[in-house]
Amino acid sequence: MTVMEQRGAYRPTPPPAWQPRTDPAPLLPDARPHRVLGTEAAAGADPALLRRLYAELVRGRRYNAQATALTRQGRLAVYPSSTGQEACEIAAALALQERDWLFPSYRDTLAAVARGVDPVEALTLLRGDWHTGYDPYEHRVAPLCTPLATQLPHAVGLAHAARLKGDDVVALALVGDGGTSEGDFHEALNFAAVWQAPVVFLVQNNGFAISVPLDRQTAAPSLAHKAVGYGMPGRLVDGNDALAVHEVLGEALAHARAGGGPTLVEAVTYRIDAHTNADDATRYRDDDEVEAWRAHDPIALVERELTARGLLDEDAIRAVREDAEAMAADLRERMNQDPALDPMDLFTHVYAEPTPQLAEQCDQLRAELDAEAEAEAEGAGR
Amino acid sequence: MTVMEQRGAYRPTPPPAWQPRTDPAPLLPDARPHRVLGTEAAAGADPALLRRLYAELVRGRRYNAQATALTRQGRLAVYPSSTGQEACEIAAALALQERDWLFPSYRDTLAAVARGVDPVEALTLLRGDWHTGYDPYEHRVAPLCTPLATQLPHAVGLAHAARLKGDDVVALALVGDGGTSEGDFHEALNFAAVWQAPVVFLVQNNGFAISVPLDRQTAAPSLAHKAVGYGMPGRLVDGNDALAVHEVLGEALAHARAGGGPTLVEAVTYRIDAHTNADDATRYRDDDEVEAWRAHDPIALVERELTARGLLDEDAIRAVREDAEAMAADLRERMNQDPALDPMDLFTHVYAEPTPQLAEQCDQLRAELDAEAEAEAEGAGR
Amino acid sequence: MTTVAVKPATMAQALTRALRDAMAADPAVHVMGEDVGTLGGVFRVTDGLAKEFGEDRCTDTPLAEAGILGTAVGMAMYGLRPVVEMQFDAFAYPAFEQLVSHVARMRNRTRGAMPLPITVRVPYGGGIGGVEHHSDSSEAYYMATPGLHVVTPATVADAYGLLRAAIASDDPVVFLEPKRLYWSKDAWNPEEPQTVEPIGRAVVRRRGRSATLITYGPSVPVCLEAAEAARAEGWDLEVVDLRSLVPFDDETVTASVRRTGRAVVVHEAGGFGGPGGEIAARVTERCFHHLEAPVLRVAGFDVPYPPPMLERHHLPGVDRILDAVGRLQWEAES
Amino acid sequence: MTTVAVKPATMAQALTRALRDAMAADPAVHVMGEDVGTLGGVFRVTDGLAKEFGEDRCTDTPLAEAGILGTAVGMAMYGLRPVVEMQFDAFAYPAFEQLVSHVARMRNRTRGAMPLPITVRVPYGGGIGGVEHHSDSSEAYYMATPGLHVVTPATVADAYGLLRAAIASDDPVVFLEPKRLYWSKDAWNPEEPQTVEPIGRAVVRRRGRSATLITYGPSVPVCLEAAEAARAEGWDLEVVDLRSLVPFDDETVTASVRRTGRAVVVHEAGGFGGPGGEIAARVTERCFHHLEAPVLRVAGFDVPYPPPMLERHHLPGVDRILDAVGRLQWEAES
Ligand SMILES: Cc1ncc(C[n+]2csc(CCOP(=O)(O)OP(=O)(O)O)c2C)c(N)n1
Ligand SMILES: Cc1ncc(C[n+]2csc(CCOP(=O)(O)OP(=O)(O)O)c2C)c(N)n1
Ligand SMILES: [Mg+2]
Ligand SMILES: [Mg+2]
Repeated sequence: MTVMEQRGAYRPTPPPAWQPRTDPAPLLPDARPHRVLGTEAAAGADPALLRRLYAELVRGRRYNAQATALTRQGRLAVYPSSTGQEACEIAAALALQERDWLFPSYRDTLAAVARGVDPVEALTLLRGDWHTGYDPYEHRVAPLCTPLATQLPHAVGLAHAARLKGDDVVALALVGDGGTSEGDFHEALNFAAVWQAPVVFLVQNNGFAISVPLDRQTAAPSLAHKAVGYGMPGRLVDGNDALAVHEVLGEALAHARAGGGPTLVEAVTYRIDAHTNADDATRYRDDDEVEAWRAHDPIALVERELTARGLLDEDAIRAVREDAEAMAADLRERMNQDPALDPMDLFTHVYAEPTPQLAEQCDQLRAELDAEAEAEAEGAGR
Repeated sequence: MTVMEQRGAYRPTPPPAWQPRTDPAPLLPDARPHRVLGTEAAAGADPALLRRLYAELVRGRRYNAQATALTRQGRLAVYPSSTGQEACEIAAALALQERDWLFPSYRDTLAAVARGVDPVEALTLLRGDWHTGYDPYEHRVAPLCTPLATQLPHAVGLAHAARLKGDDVVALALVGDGGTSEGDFHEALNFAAVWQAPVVFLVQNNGFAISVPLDRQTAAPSLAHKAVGYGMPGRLVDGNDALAVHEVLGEALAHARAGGGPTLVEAVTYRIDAHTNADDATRYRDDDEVEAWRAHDPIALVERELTARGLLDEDAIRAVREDAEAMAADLRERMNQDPALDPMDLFTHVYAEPTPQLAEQCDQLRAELDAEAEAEAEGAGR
Repeated sequence: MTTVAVKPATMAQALTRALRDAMAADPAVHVMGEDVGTLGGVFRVTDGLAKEFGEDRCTDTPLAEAGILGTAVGMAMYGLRPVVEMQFDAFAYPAFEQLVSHVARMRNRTRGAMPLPITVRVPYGGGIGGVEHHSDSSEAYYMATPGLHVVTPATVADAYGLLRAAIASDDPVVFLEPKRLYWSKDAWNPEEPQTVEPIGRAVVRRRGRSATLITYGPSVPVCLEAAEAARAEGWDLEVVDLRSLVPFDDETVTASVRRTGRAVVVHEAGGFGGPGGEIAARVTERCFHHLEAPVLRVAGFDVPYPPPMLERHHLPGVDRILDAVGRLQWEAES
Repeated sequence: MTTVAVKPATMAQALTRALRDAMAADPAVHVMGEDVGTLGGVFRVTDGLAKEFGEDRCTDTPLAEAGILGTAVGMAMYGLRPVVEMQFDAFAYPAFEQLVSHVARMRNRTRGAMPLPITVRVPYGGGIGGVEHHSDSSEAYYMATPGLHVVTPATVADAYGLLRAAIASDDPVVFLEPKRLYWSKDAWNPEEPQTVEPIGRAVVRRRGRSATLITYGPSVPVCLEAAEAARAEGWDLEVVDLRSLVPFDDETVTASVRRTGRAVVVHEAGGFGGPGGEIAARVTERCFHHLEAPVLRVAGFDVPYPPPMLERHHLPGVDRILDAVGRLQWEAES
């Protein structure tokens, strides 16, 4: 039986005999975001996982701070910080198996790095020396995607292809609350559900699309409720609770892996920094709101849990911070070196073989560069 | 207070205090399509409405048959028949107030005609003498729309504009089951809900998009369930029950008129004819299925009700049929005349004023036509 | 020399055969689109493929062109070679962002790590009495998008050979199928081992000395007809079938125009901003001192594609081509 | 004669002023797009409009470009004059189907009954260090779409005058705003009654006798700079700013080239299939016997727009323009 046939057929029946194809009830998300940290359920959490989450969260925040600093030094063209959203970023990376695929949006550098992408290579796009700095196949991380929601159908297609080939691979695709308004979001979720593709969609609802708040983006009870319309389960989770996100994603990934099809997960979180370093958030939101969210800080939530359970002392905290500082120092140092640039790269990868037209243009640029170099050499010789 | 402000603000709150913005329960459709005909509820129906529906349904079916016949005579380029779906088409037209707007898809010639568009002018697109044969403002019927789902945002924009101007106008937009998969469907419904625009979406779920059955189109419990994800109510109705469709649309339109915002209505129906005259439906469906639906015929359902209530006798039936035949005869006769064609129309309406480039091309074609005419005259004179 | 039984076949049949052969040769080839499975496509080009290769290899997708191309991108990322059918030219527009921002750029974006061997089949052009949105010539959009190859056959043999090449290409190819040539027939032997035509080579369809008609796709037969008619006027026209708009075969085109000294570019797409501008400009750049007259263009008018009953006035026909040839300043000759 | 205090203003400020004046003059004018309200747009072009005219007149839409343009179509059907902002060039692609299949065609489709006076503002082009998808020059797509006007200012005064004209036009206008000129300044008096520039007229920005540089938008200042530099080589270059790509001002362009006998078309968009092909072809058609050399093109390379650190190698600069001028076969002169 082919993958497509497994879905079975449903034929339209005249209304007197009409039956809904699936019961919508199990697809509906809980009324409140799922939380673990700060609840009794946290007691069951694996200490190693908690510690790992903590260390990665701290590294992640440090990474955001360092990258933002690099924009001020002119070392990055722009940086969209995920400070406040680290729990989503880290849990997304950690919930995946090595053979799985991650499809990040432009805000998800942290998730890529936590999955193993070199911290400098992850910044190539934003530094501006190339569009993608890493080989997507090395860590199975698709290029950071700028056109909103367009990466979602890619994740569906890849997951579907893996399933057709019989590989045990799940794709996890990240998107923002604003991105859910795009047609590509709709089409991707629908294809995923119809194909029962092994893919999980994580919406980081951080309350804003640049300046536009959620109430100008959707009137839905929650973004997770969109799942019902595709016939897939929707889950709602506290996006600042790393343990809860990790748990919900883990369940969704396992469900997909077992052939259960896609899940839509909405993580309720908040962007503490401005949209990017170039944005002025005071134009559209109050400090009060930011402060309220700071009080629900993803790192503090884990730290509190670890401390309460006696799993974290001053020394351990210091070690984690030192590790993060070392990462930041390395990042700073390597980012302070000018990247190697070859203008001829403009032509190298447009096609497998340059067209005759590109070959001509290639010669033109090479001649220009030679002339420039000659002129410089002459100038220096004078 | 502006229309936009009426929506009120919803600010993101950290999860411990997080509240869903709306209760999803009232948005969910009933588990079974709403029916009136053949149930006790039908007894309350207005006899005049029932008779009107009946007469229009019979005319509609006759219209479909006549138009299909015209394709065989080479008088129409193509015709997508709505036979089997007449209840949706007619109820849609009758549920609207005169000041309202209808946004039909390419299959909805009947709805346009039932709303008052001249039966011949409604066929201009399919005859091929122009793209639209009627003035959309005359009966407030947008052009029959071919690119699927693209008419839905138009309906939203128009309804929104009317509301901004303070006009009591509702827009009703028609789309097929296949069309719900397009990104434009998603974006239109989302805009409508966020703006609380006075618009109603009617999905005629006829089981197929050309050859593709519903189970390859969606995995949703029903298409009406998609409403929840936009925060608007979803309604499910028996699309062959003209009274039920009329009632559900009437309620949705009234809701929109009262400022309650949009509704998504799914009408469960069936396309008895092939996709168009050019299609071969035996390639993808069995006769059994078609027969099952014929047994749930929209005209028969009304006729049975009328007859049972003693509202319809042989004479009345004959009168209705004669009226339909007269309409068909008139249509046949007028469609058998060659439409007046002016090749220069190619240039007349591209812009308010032709660009210099178009003016040149206009001269070129005129010269060609003159030369052609001269050559013909010469030929005739010889 | 053995005699081979050569039967006439239609372009649609040759395309079907190319798909079938490609699928048989490489399990990575997947066909997907609206109605391509059970129905075999509205033009029946995918007829029989779902039956022969299963629904997983020839898949009826949900009705959403951006979704079709977007999922094809993901499938290609995982090593498949998707062949996507867009049902009609104008219905490829919803997939425009995926095409321009991803399909055309992924290889370049990833420094060659992630090529996307996707073929996008687009039935295009008019002349079939199609109602609005069913007759667009959208090649100008694709030509202006670096990273894509743009290919269009004009003969039955090329339909086979070029589609095989497109599917075999590691680069994305927009494969434009002239709708009104689907039922054109040619002597073509589907039982012979088939030639895969290299992408990027124009062919001279007719040799001539007076002037060159540069054309492609649906306008090739029209130009050949015009060349025959031109004999009566004493013109011996050369006809070049470009076959590939990207890459462009400057060599063949330039050689022809240098020889004839005059050229007319002919296509159905609108003239302003259409392919002819690029072609005329590059021919002029390369052949300026060989030209006896400016390179002229015969194209569709700069209007939305007309309704069926008026399309004959829009489409470049033999007379319009001959008129243009007549304007190539022959007085210089005498 | 009274002296008017003329202060330097940026192009962005002039655009804001044009929107404000248009909204004040006509209650049918509505501004809509992503972040245009509270934030005033990512380039601050709509700054203050939501405050002054209310959220109903300047609206932050949901994040969906096809939805923005599609709802604008509906609003225009009901008599409004929507001015849509696309946040960046590449983010207009999701709206491509609405633009091509509806915005460009509704008037024609309905025999003039349903015109769509929509202005689509698209910040375009590179040179601002933008990461991928933030620097596309997509004008070739719009030029090849009959039914649209395509306009692009190069000066502060034109930014005002042309945007007012675009909004006042009963036809849809794609209004391309050169991003890297947003902060360019000009002596411009916003307190004076402002001129609305007619759409479709090119202007000669610099008179010259040796050759004509034909250009528009972001390349106008570059060409003026090149013309200055060319004096050292003994060339006196004329610079024509097209301002409107559709309709095209053949008159002004042809008159200039006939006078100078030589021309180079300069733009940032990729060369192959780009605007330059059309321009070179039509100039050649009209000026063939006045031309001393083929019309040459200086354009972006045929590659996806490069990353910030490499864009300077891609953008047509003074040297590349002078190189092209040098190839205009001056030996014929001597
Ligand atoms: C198709 C498209 N339209 C517009 C943009 C410009 N843009 C970049 S980020 C952004 C807001 C995204 O909001 P959201 O999806 O909530 O993600 P967040 O920034 O909050 O992570 C916009 C409009 C884009 N990148 N892609
Ligand atoms: C954007 C777009 N893609 C493809 C098509 C070609 N097409 C015309 S009708 C049709 C099927 C539509 O199915 P559905 O929406 O269920 O409407 P129905 O025909 O059943 O009324 C398709 C694919 C189209 N018209 N527009
Ligand atoms: Mg967000
Ligand atoms: Mg249908």
